[in-house]
Amino acid sequence: MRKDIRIAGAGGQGVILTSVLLANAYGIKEHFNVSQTQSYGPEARGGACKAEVVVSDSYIDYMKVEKADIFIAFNQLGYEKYKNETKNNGIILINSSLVKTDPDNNGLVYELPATEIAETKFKPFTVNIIMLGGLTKLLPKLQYHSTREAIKAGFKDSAAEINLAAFDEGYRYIEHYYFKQLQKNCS
Amino acid sequence: MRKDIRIAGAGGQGVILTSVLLANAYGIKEHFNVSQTQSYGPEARGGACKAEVVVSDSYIDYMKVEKADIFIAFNQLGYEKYKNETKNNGIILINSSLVKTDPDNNGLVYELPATEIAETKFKPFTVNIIMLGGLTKLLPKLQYHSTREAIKAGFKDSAAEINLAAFDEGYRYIEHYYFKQLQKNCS
Amino acid sequence: MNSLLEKYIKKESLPYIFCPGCGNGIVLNAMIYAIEALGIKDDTACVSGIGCSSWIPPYLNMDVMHTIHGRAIAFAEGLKLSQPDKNIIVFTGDGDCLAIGGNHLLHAAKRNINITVIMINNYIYGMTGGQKSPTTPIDAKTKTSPYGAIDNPIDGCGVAMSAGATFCSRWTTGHPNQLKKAIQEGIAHNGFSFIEVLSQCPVQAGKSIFKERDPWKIIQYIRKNSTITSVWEDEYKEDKIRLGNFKKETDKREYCEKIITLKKRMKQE
Amino acid sequence: MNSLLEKYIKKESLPYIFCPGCGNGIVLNAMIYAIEALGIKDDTACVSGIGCSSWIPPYLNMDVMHTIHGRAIAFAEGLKLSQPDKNIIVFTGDGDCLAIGGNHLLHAAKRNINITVIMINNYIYGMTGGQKSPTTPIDAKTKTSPYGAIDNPIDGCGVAMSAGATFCSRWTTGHPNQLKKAIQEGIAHNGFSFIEVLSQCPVQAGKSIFKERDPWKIIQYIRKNSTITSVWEDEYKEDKIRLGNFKKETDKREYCEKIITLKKRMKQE
Amino acid sequence: MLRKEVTENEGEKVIQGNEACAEAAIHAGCRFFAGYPITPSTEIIEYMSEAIFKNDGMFIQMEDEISAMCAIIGARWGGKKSMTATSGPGFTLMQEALGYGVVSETPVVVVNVQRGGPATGQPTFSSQQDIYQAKYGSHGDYEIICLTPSSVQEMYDFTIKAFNLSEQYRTPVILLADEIIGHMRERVSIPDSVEIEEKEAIEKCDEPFRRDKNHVPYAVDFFKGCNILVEGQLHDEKGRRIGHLADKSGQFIQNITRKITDNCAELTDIRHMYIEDAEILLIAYGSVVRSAERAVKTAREKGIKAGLIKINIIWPFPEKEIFRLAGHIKTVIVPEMNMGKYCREIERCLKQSKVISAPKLGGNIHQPSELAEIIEKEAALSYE
Amino acid sequence: MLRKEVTENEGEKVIQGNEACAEAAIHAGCRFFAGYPITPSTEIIEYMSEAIFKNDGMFIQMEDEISAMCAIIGARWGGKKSMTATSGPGFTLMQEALGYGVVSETPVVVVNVQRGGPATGQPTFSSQQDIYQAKYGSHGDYEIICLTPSSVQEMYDFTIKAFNLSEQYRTPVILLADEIIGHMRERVSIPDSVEIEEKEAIEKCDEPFRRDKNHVPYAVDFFKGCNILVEGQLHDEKGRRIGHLADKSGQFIQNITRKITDNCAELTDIRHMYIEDAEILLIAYGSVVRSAERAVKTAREKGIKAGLIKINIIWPFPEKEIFRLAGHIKTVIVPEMNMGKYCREIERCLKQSKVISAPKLGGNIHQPSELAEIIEKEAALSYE
Amino acid sequence: MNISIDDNYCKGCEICINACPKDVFAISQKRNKYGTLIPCVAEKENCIACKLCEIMCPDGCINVETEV
Amino acid sequence: MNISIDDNYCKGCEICINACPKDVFAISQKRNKYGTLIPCVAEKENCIACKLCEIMCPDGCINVETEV
Ligand SMILES: Cc1ncc(C[n+]2csc(CCOP(=O)(O)OP(=O)(O)O)c2C)c(N)n1
Ligand SMILES: Cc1ncc(C[n+]2csc(CCOP(=O)(O)OP(=O)(O)O)c2C)c(N)n1
Ligand code: SF4
Ligand code: SF4
Ligand code: SF4
Ligand code: SF4
Ligand code: SF4
Ligand code: SF4
Ligand SMILES: [Mg+2]
Ligand SMILES: [Mg+2]
Repeated sequence: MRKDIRIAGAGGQGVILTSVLLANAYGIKEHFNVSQTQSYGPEARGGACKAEVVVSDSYIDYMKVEKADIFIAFNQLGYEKYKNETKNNGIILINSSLVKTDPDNNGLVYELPATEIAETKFKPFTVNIIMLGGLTKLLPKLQYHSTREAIKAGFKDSAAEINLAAFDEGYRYIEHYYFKQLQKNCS
Repeated sequence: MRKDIRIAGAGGQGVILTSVLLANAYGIKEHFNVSQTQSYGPEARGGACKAEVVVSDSYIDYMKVEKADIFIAFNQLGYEKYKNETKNNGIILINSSLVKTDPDNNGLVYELPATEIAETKFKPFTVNIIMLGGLTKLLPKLQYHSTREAIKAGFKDSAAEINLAAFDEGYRYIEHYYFKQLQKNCS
Repeated sequence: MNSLLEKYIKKESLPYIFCPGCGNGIVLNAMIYAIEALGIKDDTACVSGIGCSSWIPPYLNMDVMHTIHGRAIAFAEGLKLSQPDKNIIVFTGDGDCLAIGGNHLLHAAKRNINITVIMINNYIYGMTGGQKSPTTPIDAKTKTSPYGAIDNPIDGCGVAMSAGATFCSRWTTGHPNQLKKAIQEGIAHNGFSFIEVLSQCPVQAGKSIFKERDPWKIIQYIRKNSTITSVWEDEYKEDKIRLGNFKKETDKREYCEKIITLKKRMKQE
Repeated sequence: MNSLLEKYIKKESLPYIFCPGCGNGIVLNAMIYAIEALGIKDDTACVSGIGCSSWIPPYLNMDVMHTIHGRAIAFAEGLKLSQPDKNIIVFTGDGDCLAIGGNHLLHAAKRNINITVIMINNYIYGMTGGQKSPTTPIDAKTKTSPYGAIDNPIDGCGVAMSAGATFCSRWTTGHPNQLKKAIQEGIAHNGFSFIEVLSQCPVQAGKSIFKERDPWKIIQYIRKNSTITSVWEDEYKEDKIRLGNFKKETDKREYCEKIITLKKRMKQE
Repeated sequence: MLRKEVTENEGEKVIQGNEACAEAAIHAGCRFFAGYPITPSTEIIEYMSEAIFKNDGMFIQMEDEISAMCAIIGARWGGKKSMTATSGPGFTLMQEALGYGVVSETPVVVVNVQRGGPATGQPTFSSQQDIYQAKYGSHGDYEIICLTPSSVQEMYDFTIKAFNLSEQYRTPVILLADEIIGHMRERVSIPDSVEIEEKEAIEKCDEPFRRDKNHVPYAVDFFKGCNILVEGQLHDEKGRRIGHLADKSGQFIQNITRKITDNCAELTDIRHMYIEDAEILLIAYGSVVRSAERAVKTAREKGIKAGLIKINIIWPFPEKEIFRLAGHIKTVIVPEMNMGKYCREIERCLKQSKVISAPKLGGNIHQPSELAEIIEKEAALSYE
Repeated sequence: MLRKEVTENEGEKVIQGNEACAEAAIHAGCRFFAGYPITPSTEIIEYMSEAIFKNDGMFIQMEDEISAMCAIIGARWGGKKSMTATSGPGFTLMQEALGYGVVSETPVVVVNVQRGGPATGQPTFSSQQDIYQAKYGSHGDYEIICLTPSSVQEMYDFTIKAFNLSEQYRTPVILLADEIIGHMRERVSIPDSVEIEEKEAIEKCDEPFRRDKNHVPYAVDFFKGCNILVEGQLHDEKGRRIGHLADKSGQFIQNITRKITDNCAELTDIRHMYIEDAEILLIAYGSVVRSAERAVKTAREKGIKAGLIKINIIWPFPEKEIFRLAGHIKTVIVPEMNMGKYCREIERCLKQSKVISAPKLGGNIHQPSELAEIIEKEAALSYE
Repeated sequence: MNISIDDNYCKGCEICINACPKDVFAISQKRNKYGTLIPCVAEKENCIACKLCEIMCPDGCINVETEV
Repeated sequence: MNISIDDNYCKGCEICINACPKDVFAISQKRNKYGTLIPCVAEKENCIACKLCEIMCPDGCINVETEV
């Protein structure tokens, strides 16, 4: 099994951190091989931002993502840039507060209004962790607890708390949405 | 015609200056091709010193001297180092105040007690110009006046005067000695 | 958009790469106002090294060299010597100017060559992400001083003046008008001018030095921590940072001028 | 041969490459006397850059690094940090230390790291044959200032002290005993020590600066041109060069010591 | 002599390449680090500024890269294993002192995490543009040992190896990583213990630079009674200059180059894949290996007999081994994140083969599909 | 555009190579010199410190070689032709700014009078050890133009040419001399006038870095209303950074390399001797040419069909022309005053030939007899 | 007289809000294309045309037109 | 007590002659192997054993033995 995951957004949205937590969750907690990479803007700041995580139960050769199995878009710009670099049967998770999807989309689209949730229920900076929650729900072979552990390890006490709550919110939102989807499909 | 000339001595004895004046005399005044080279000691000062002048009426390819046609030794050390690097029929001019020659010498040896002459008749620093005087007498296709011109061009007025006198002394010494030699050979 | 900037800034390159609230934009404004006041836009070139602060000139609608880390002053000296009538302004950071570039500052100041150096001191290496700089306060925990910085910070103005700078000022981004004036005077001064600007880097210095991310609060903190004086005393003991126009020495001859005099003398001879 | 030198000098490397009457040998003597007085030969290493003056250490029967031009202080800092208990002495010239190496002097002084820098100032680049150095007097006609030097010379002691050196002296080769004492004190001082020696280069500086080739006369000239003072004033106006032990500041903590304290603190935590 | 050094084994971790390098340095015995921050190597100096104090070492942030390189050489003579890390512009500035390290035969490790050049170039993008600079960047004749990791695990392993080789051959060793490897996070396993080279420094030795039969001089440190003269001029066994003696100088250059070239076999570190029956061969090093691996697998899946040689130590150039493995192969493709540099060596070595340079400029690594395409094209040609 | 510049013709003189270089620089229009003294190039800075003021130019002795290199780039943008001169260690220090000169496409001339290396090496002896450094000394991908004079006359002529090429291609050009040529005095003839390249700087140009079909950008100077942005990051026609755009960045590298490699034919400057029927060929550059000439003549006297190729511009490597002239020749000997460097290129180029490296280490030039011996040995072999 | 804030370049640093001696600017809910919350001109009538806001805005967004 | 000048290393700079407060040294006609004229100890009896000559000789040639 090899899964190619790509996250795109703007610098400052926590794209890279999300990918790192994901890599830790898979790599340390689930004992998979992982390769996490990113592309920065001009030196330290601003502009578009992209991170990739490859997860595999065997050796990972190419460490970057050509066509993604799972694509997460934090903002519209990121979505536009990579929407066509996703596999036909791929999964797309968008921050629906900021992203409008194309009708002729490749993959299965999951919507999570992370900015809205963050700004209403938590703090603006939790957007990425909310997205990570939703993502955890969607991803194969990744336990809820594994990502939580990675978050705990990644933040200091006080920050961990709010982030874990935000994570749960995202996770549950997708859980709910996902079931809704299923129901919709059934009806 | 190509003549390979080598001058050896100690740093500070004016070896390089002698070679430069010689190159100027041949190159500018006599319109020959010349290549003048030197080897320095460690950066700027001290130790053994060697200069070479190649003179030719045609293009000079190799600019250094393998076996010398004319070898000038300012001191014993220089003499020892290069005495065997002279052609069999070569000419050797020594500063006989400081150099003792081998009996089994290759070339024809001319002796000029330059240090003695300098210290008694001129100033210690004129040793090299006295040697240059003798050398001018010995060298082919080099007019007395050409070297004098080169000396005039190379020194400021006051210094030129004493050096020209020293030059003459060296020139005349060899002129005289040379005839003596001829006489000796004849007898 | 600020209407004066329309004239001076390459709009197509905007927005600046600076983080929100970064002080570099304020210094840029002050410099533009100064150039405009002097009316010397076409006779002025800007040179910078590498660092966030060195990204100020590339936005200008002027002749600009964005060079390599620490060497802006050396490039500027060559440019100045080749065009002694033009004004050359250097933008540099505390790292660019005082770490890797310290020797060039020393020698340009010693020569008293007529260039204007504007050093933006944000107490940190901003561009590379928050490492200790030569001006980082003692004990500050930066990315390369996780246990607190142990070395004594350098005072750029002190070094520049002791090396021979004949004009020297220090202001903060909270003093934009004084800064503008100082730049204006520095450019007009015929000799080596050094102008230090204490500036906020809300992202990197904010994290490690000020423990405060709000740019305004940092500006206020820096202001409060400083005092305006008119004279520079070497044996200064107060714990506030001195601001002001410290030095303007007009009797030392400028470097290019000396060469030009020399050449004139040669021609006469 | 000087009997003390038998112990300290690699006889097989003699004679020195220095020209007759060069001051470097006198500085070497003074340093050997100082080391002997302190009894620290085996706990001391010498580091030098490139230049005639940097050829002093290679003759020593001690651990020596003869490095690259201008960087001796940087090598010395690494060596010192790896062996904080040892004494590190740097030999450098006015070109090595103040031209290409100026920034390392600045930063080592700022750090107040315990190394002893002995800068032999002969007012010229001796090794490369007589070009202008940062200390060449104004108007001096050297090989690279044929019309007279135009830039203001740097005062090494001034720069070192303003950068943070906590020990500073200046003597001449005509003051061998004072020099020896200063070196001895400089080594003993726990902090960055800078000792400048005004020295005769009868060959190159003799030609271009002093118009005098007799080493003794140059020594006398330098002596006459100087005055011994006990305090350094920044606004010094006399036209004589100041000699003396200018500074010895003991309340600033030394760099290695600070790190060691830090590490101790870490272990306790 | 190799000594087992127990690491504080934390088993498996997900870390950045730069972190892996720094951690390995500590495990390899590095106790002095001097550096100056520069993208994309900065995480190494940041890690070291914390870790080395915890391991009773010394850290200093210098005023520039020149002084950082000088400081690590100084510290090594003080007896501490030393390292610095930098990228493009900083690596360029280190070259003079690096040359001094070579001539003075100082064992130190220099890490260059390559970014796009020249000049400021592309600070946050990757490249393999500095491979020749690593070999020829300083003036004069010399040889260098240079390792090119292609994973975070190798960032760890090769750093250990770099230290060992530098001690073994008493020469600076270059770890030539690139932005991708430096910034990538992967799962790595830190071994319980690592083998580290530690030569006991000789005491009271009169000729500290005497050589063994491999042209390698003694292990010596300051303050052990040897009266060492560390010299940047060409020198004899005692460190005394011999620059004015042509024969001895020539001999010296021979010694410092031959200690590496004569031991080239031992310094050859090559892995290969599907090489037995390969008809089309890729030769790669550093991060690009990863694209090449995938491309070769893809080609195999399509029935093309593709193979791969992965070079772990690019300098000294493993001429013999490459020739032995690939001398008979008709088509060789050399993908590199530069304008086609290493392929010049390959071309010289594999005179009989068609050597195809597959350069990739602009800062991104080759996509496997790009390489697969080249392989397929060549395969099609050979079937024509 | 070439313009005739009248020299103050002093006809024939006996001068040093370094002096000839400096004098030629003045004649070529050099009006700014920044430098730092170093053996064996010091006579150039010394000459310039006097001569350039007489010619209404500017001279500055900088605090080091780094700043000297920066200053000449700065001055060139001020519109003055500029030069610096150095040797080994100084050349190494100039590499970062030299890379900046390449990326910013600044026409300047850098003279390296080679001495023995590495490190302090052999300061007063000669070498050709820096030929690869001249090409690869700075980080990143680039190409350079590099000339190797072999006489004092060529020191003069090639300096003129170096300035012209730098203006023509808008790139730093390296004059790679060596201690022998730099310090040697020969009779040279200074022509009445020299042709010098002078492009009129464009005024009020919006895209100062737009290129012609040869990939060469416009001639532009500061203070002509162009609002130039001189940039060390990869950049577009306006100077704006494009490092984050992979395609454009790749294109930029292509541009700055292809303006040299695509024009390689025009940049080829080769002389040859006895090549028509040669069976054994010497390929040489710089001072060693002089030994090679004599050796070839000696061989011819002995009836051996020896020939010589003399390379005046070593970079870009004149691959095609060497192959055209020598592709068929069985035995090629490459004498160099280094450990055998250029011969690597020759080997790659002349795959069919037996390429023999004839290195000479230690600081002295090959004696013609040494080379003659190698030629004779090879001749004997081929008659077997 | 007119005070304008350029949406295109504003980064929402709020320096203008703090710097203005007359509290002319205020936080708004308006986002620009980057999603940044940009301030608004709340009390234009209080403006004394000191133009501190212009020189203090690090992104050059503010224009205070006085001459009409 | 004994004052010696080492022929091997003396470069004839005459600093000793000038530096000695008691004029113990003098110019001689003796040359060493490099041809340098080296000074001689002319007035040993005047020596006050200040050892200035030792520290001032740049080539370390002079030895003043006082303890016998
Ligand atoms: C030779 C070299 N070394 C290091 C760097 C990396 N670097 C870029 S900017 C910078 C520090 C900038 O600090 P400062 O000058 O204070 O500017 P700021 O970003 O804080 O405005 C460094 C170390 C480089 N580009 N070149
Ligand atoms: C990088 C570099 N640049 C230049 C030189 C040439 N060089 C050798 S010594 C020297 C100057 C030495 O002057 P100083 O330090 O005053 O020593 P002195 O010879 O006068 O004692 C120079 C420029 C060098 N060796 N390395
Ligand atoms: S990192 Fe700091 S200095 Fe750099 S742009 Fe951001 S705020 Fe400004
Ligand atoms: S050149 Fe000057 S400094 Fe150098 S050894 Fe000679 S006298 Fe001494
Ligand atoms: S100061 Fe400028 S950038 Fe900051 S919030 Fe106000 S208008 Fe926006
Ligand atoms: S001009 Fe002055 S008062 Fe008016 S809005 Fe700007 S800062 Fe406020
Ligand atoms: S001082 Fe020393 S070197 Fe000089 S003359 Fe006297 S003994 Fe000789
Ligand atoms: S010890 Fe003093 S008095 Fe005696 S010879 Fe030496 S300098 Fe003269
Ligand atoms: Mg800063
Ligand atoms: Mg000096």
